[in-house]
Amino acid sequence: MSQILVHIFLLLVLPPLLLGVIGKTKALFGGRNGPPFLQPYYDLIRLFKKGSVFSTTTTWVFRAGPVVGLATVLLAGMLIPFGGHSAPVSFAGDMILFAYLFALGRFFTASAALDTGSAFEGMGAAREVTFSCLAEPALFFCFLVLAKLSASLSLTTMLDGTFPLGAGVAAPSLVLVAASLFIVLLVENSRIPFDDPNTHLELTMIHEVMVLDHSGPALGMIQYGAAMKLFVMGAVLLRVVAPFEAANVWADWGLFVVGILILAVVIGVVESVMARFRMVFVPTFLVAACLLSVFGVILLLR
Amino acid sequence: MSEWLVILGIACHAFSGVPGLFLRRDPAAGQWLAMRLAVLGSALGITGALVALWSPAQLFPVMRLDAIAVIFLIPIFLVSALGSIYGLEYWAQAEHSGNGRKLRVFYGLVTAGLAGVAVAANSLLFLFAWEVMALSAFFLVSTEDHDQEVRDAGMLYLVITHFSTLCLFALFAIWYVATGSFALGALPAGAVTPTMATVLFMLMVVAFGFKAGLMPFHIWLPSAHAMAPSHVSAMMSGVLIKIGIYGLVRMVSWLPDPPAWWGGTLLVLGTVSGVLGVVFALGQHDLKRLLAYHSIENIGIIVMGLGLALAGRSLHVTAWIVLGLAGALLHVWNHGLFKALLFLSAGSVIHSTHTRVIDRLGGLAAVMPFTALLFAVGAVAICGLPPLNGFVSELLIYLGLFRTLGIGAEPSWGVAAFAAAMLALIGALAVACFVKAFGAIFLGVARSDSARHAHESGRVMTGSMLVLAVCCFCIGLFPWAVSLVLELGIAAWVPGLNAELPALRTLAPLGWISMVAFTLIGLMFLIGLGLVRRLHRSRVTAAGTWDCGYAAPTPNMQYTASSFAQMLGSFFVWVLRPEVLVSEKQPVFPGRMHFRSHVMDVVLDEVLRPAYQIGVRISSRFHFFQAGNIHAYLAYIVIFLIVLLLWR
Amino acid sequence: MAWFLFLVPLVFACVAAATPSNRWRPWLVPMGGLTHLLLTGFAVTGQPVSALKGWVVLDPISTLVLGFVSTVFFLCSLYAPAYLALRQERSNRVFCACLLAMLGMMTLVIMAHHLGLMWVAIEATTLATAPLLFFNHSPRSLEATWKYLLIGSVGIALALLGTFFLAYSSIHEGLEPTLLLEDLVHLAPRLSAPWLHAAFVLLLVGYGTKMGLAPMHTWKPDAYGEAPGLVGALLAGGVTSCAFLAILRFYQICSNAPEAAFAREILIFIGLLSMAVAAVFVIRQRDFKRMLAYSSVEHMGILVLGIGIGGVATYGALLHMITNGLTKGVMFLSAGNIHRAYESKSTDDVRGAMQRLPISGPLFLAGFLMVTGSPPGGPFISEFTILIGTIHAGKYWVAGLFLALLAIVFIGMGATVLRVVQGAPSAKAMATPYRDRPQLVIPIIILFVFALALGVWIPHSLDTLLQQAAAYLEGGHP
Amino acid sequence: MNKFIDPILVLVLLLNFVALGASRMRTVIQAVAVQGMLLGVLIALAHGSLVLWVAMMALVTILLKGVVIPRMLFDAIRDVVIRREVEPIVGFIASLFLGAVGTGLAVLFARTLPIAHGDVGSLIVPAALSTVLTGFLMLTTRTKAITQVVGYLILENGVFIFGMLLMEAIPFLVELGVLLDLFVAIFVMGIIIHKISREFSSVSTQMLSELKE
Repeated sequence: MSQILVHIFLLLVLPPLLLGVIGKTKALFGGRNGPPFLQPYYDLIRLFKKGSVFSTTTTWVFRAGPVVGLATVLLAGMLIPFGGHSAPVSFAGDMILFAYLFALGRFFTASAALDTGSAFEGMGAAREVTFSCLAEPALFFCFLVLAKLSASLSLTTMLDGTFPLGAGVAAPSLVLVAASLFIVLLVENSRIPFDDPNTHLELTMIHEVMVLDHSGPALGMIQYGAAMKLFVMGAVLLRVVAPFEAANVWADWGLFVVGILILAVVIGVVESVMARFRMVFVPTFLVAACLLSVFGVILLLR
Repeated sequence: MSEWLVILGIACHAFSGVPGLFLRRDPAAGQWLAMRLAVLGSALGITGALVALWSPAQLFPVMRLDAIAVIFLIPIFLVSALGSIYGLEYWAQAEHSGNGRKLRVFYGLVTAGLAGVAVAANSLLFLFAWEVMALSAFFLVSTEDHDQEVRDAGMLYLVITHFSTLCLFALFAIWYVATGSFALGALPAGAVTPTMATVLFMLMVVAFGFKAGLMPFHIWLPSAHAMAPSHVSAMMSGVLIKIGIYGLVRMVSWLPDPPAWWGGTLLVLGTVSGVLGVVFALGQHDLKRLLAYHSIENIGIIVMGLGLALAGRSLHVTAWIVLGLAGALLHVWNHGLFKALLFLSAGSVIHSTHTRVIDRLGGLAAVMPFTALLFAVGAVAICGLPPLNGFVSELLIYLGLFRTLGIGAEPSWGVAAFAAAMLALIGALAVACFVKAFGAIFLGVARSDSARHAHESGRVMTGSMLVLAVCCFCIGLFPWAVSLVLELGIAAWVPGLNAELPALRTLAPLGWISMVAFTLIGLMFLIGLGLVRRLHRSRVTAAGTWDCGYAAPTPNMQYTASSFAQMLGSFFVWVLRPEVLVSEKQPVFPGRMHFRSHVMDVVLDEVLRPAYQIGVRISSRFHFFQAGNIHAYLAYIVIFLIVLLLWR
Repeated sequence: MAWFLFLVPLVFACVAAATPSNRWRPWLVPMGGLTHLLLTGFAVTGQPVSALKGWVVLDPISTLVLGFVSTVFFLCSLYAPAYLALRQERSNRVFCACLLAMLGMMTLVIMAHHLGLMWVAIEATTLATAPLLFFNHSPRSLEATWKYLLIGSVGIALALLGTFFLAYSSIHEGLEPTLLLEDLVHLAPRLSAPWLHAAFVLLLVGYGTKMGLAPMHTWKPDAYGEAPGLVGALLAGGVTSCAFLAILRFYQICSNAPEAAFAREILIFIGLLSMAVAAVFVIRQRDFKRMLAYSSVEHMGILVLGIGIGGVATYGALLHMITNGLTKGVMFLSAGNIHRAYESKSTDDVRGAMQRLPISGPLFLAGFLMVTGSPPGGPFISEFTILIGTIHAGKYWVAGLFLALLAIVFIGMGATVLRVVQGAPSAKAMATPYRDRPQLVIPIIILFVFALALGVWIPHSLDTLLQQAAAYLEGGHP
Repeated sequence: MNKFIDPILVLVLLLNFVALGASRMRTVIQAVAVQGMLLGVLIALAHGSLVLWVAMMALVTILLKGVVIPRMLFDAIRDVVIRREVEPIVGFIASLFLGAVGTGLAVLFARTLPIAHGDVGSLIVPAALSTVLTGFLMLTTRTKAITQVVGYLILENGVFIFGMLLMEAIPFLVELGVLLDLFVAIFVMGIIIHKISREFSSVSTQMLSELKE
């Protein structure tokens, strides 16, 4: 029970910190000392305090967007094992639910974008759903590999770091899967080199342009949800890359937190050393991610 | 008892339209009567079907009312009854005095035919019911036959359905020769050679594939669905094409020991038609054609499940049988529900705006909130998203496909695992497509006057839609409630190994699903509540949409459905092959520009029509044979005579 | 009794020829038809009929065909008075007389067991039908009649030669020369093979011409296209059945001889050929009456195909003769009404028949669906039976070809028929005086009901009769 | 078997060629008339003893084939004001050649058919077949309605010749042959020719090709 509470606590509290860490890393690379680690928390609080502006063209859909977005990510977070601890909710096929929850969130955030009737939001929504069409299969191929390796159909057991087939068989596929997952993670969370959460250059933006018209608490929810999505997917990637476990339960939690923060640093480094690709390359990379995971599957099926 | 109820129900439907023919004085009464009869018939039929589940009776040799039949009967009766209620307002006799009667007569008949097919245990009865269904559907499609487009759609449908009937002729003829009777039942092992069994299987795939709209046999489906009145489209898409699935499920189960590649074939066909169906849907500008292509996609998903189950039968993996078939059968229900819902809401839009062109709509959510909400429900459901019913059936199929990796002690059939990823692709594309449709139709600002002057439909229409929406929620929230019916169906599908069949709930987390669904809804409710209260406390101002500083936005500057799908379409340009017309470069001060793109149906417009033209040209080559010249005629006789004399 | 059967219609014919009133004369036709139907009823139910020392006998097949032809004739004759009332502008003396004479001659063909006598009777039907075709007295109908007569008489001549050959084949073996069916069937195994072979070919081509099998069918579209719908119905339903019966007689002889295999082979070939020719010409057919003619060619092909297959298919073919005849009646008569209403038979002018003719139009459409073998029509059952027979005989390619050709014909006919019945009729068409009248549609409805009923339920008596006929045909002995 | 039969048959065959080769319609008709009379004679000869009904039939045949029908044909030509030439689709030489080929084929085919030992050596079968073929040749290569009728007459003359084989056996059949003539006489000629001439003012059947696909 206590484990579950810890899980929920981390899920609710930790995500903005990741953004803080990423920001700090980029600042360091940029030679600035940058905003404090907790800056994202301040922003969120400020946003929740603010009043809000709603376009006259919008309907309930526009308001439903952030709500559904946040709810789905929260629930998805409950399906992922943090560190060595099994997820609070885990059953056969939960990885499918995991993917489909994000799809549900996408459905409503994109619809909300279209609700404003502005060309920019429409563009963003179009790009969002378009790229996810390529990200989804990649994700599922990764799941296939994990399922085959762990001979199980539930994320908790998939990610518990034990591979009946033996590490020798597992290693090559796992490398491919990790690479693929990393690309998917960057795209899905609109990070450089695929998207930039900080600029507002319409021509290249995906996620940010979608939420252009949201303001105040709604915008806060969206950013909080985005952070949480990054956190959750990061947790998955972490378990694939480094399924380490400490002897002690609480040390295990600490290990997990450290790991996720390191992942944030890595992301920050990637963002600092790479420039954003042109839009036309995004699909190419996603297809590459797909192919990586497909090879992962083929390696196992041969 | 149960059979009598079903027969009564069928009879009610069959005659529902007839009184209207004679009530020329008061046609509205005829419509009411038809509706009443239809509802009564459906009530009787569904009761009978449910009773049959608990007490399977076998009164008549020509009739089989087992679980599989029941599973298909229920949506047939439900959707048709709701459709006829909906028709009261949508196709009010007052507005359609010309074809209203005809429509109702054949509407009743098509329901009766469908139910008849579902219960037929005799090949002749099967064919009769089949053709009654097919022909009445033809008359329904060509309801407004003063319109050339409608006539073409009708003709195409008629030809295709006759093809499938002819395939059934061959199928049942071989069946008769093999078994020596018209009674339909499992073929005894050794009744047919393996080659002949394969022929039978192929005939089934073609005949029922045509009816079900499986790629590449789907060609009739889009135009027919688009041209028919919306409640008829709902009927056709919801249950009529499912009768093809019924035939496939039923007859495949009767073939002794299928080789594994049969299941593989079905899996491939299903995947192809799933992916291509949704891809073509992306390219459509016509709301109903878009929905029609989504039917093709969902049929594909169903067939994937069936293929998995069939492979399970050949490789003796009960888990695949259970998951695959349960997924397929449940998806039959689900698609029946949400596709009917979507077509009815589309009808509601068309009824108030008189256009099917997506790019001429927009902003309807403001004026038709109920329709918008119900369409959204349908859209979420058809994308297979939780917490609605579509998710459940797709999850079952996913689980089955994942298991083909060889989880645990089961044999591995890894190729099938790729289908899982394809299913994911289908899901993502469906989301894209329905965001496009929902957004372009209901959200943003109206793009045309017809959309600007739209109005919400009346209680009758929204009511019948609401019922379907509620059903979608029920299955999504309480999947374990239907698991028993599905298990009975599966048991009826493989009578041989009922003992070994694992229970569905041991393989699929039905309890978890409903728990998660409730949690999700609860979370949304709480967060929504939070947001609302926050907004109440804070200052909320209304303003125009921020257009990055652009001063005078107009509705035409919105992202249209076509532009929304443009990038995705460009990925699939190799199959969509859209024909694009752009007006040539403009001078320095550009005036009006024109751009239109149109997606054809590859199979129909680029394969079959040309083939037909070639056939016509060849046949006209032969016309010199009958050139009116009697000398030639006499010459044929003597030549033929000599040929025959020298024959042997 | 036998005498009455074919003399009574002739008597009626003479009366018709003698009657002065152009208005009342047509009523003689239904009267004649009814009398004949009643007589047939007696003959069929009563004790076995035989006359002219075995030249005229009522065996199972003749019973079947006679009952069928008599029924069809009666139903069509009900249509005649109303139709001729529409055509008061010209005298119908010859028309009525020839209708009745044709009935008498058909009866004779059906009952004749002496092949020479049968030949005479068939020639007589040719003579009797020629004026019917010429009823419209237009250049086009003249051309049609000319072609019908010349091609028909060539066929007749060949048939005579064939009959000679057959007779000689017995003489040549030094057997007692005879043309009596029974004797020939009994002698068949001992007849001289080459002569029998040649005889069968000649007779097939000869009577095939009359029956309208490809490639001897060339007169059919012209004749059916120009003749009144009534005549078309009688030709397609009655006369062709008689010619078919004639072919059956000789097939019956061959089937007991070593030539049987050859005969079957040729019958299957001609059957498929006829279907193919029909398929080729029915596509893009703009004249819906010619379309019906080609459909008739197709179904004649199906008949001989069924016979060639044998076994169950024989039963199916005999049944198909009936179901197809009835359905053709529906189609020709309703087509006649449509022709009257639009004063054109080209799909360029004819549209929206379902609106213009609320009864004939739907009947035409229904007839089309039935004749193309859609369940639950009569032709469906018969075609399905033939298909079963084909597969039972292991002739899978024939079965496949059969279905494929059915499909093509369906497309062709469907395009034409739908263009006729659907859409909105032109103002000109609405203006024409013709309207559906009870006398003009009730016979069609009756025919339709019969054809449909046969699809749903075959009466036991008919079934046994068909069984006997098939057995008689296959075995050669009643 | 009478020794005069074969010579007569040879004459008949020659007349076929006359009919094929003649360019003037009168000649063609006369040829057919003579052929018809010869057939009448044949009847008389074919039957061993000259009993009454044989004489009757011979007479009837000669009258019909030799007199009545040719007469009607001549009338037709006279009534209908048309050119008197045969208008062949295939030239005369060619049709003669085809006729020769046809006769050859007929003889060959007749070889394959066994002849009852009573009639061995008789020309009846080849003559009959070749005459039939000649008739067909006329039917398919001559444009005018009347020439086609002539062709048809020749064709059934061929059939008639074969009837000789059955004279004793089944005389009834030969009577049928005569009936066939009546049929032609009454219909093809009497009515049709006149109707055609009235409707089309020329008896060329090439006019009669309106009805086609």
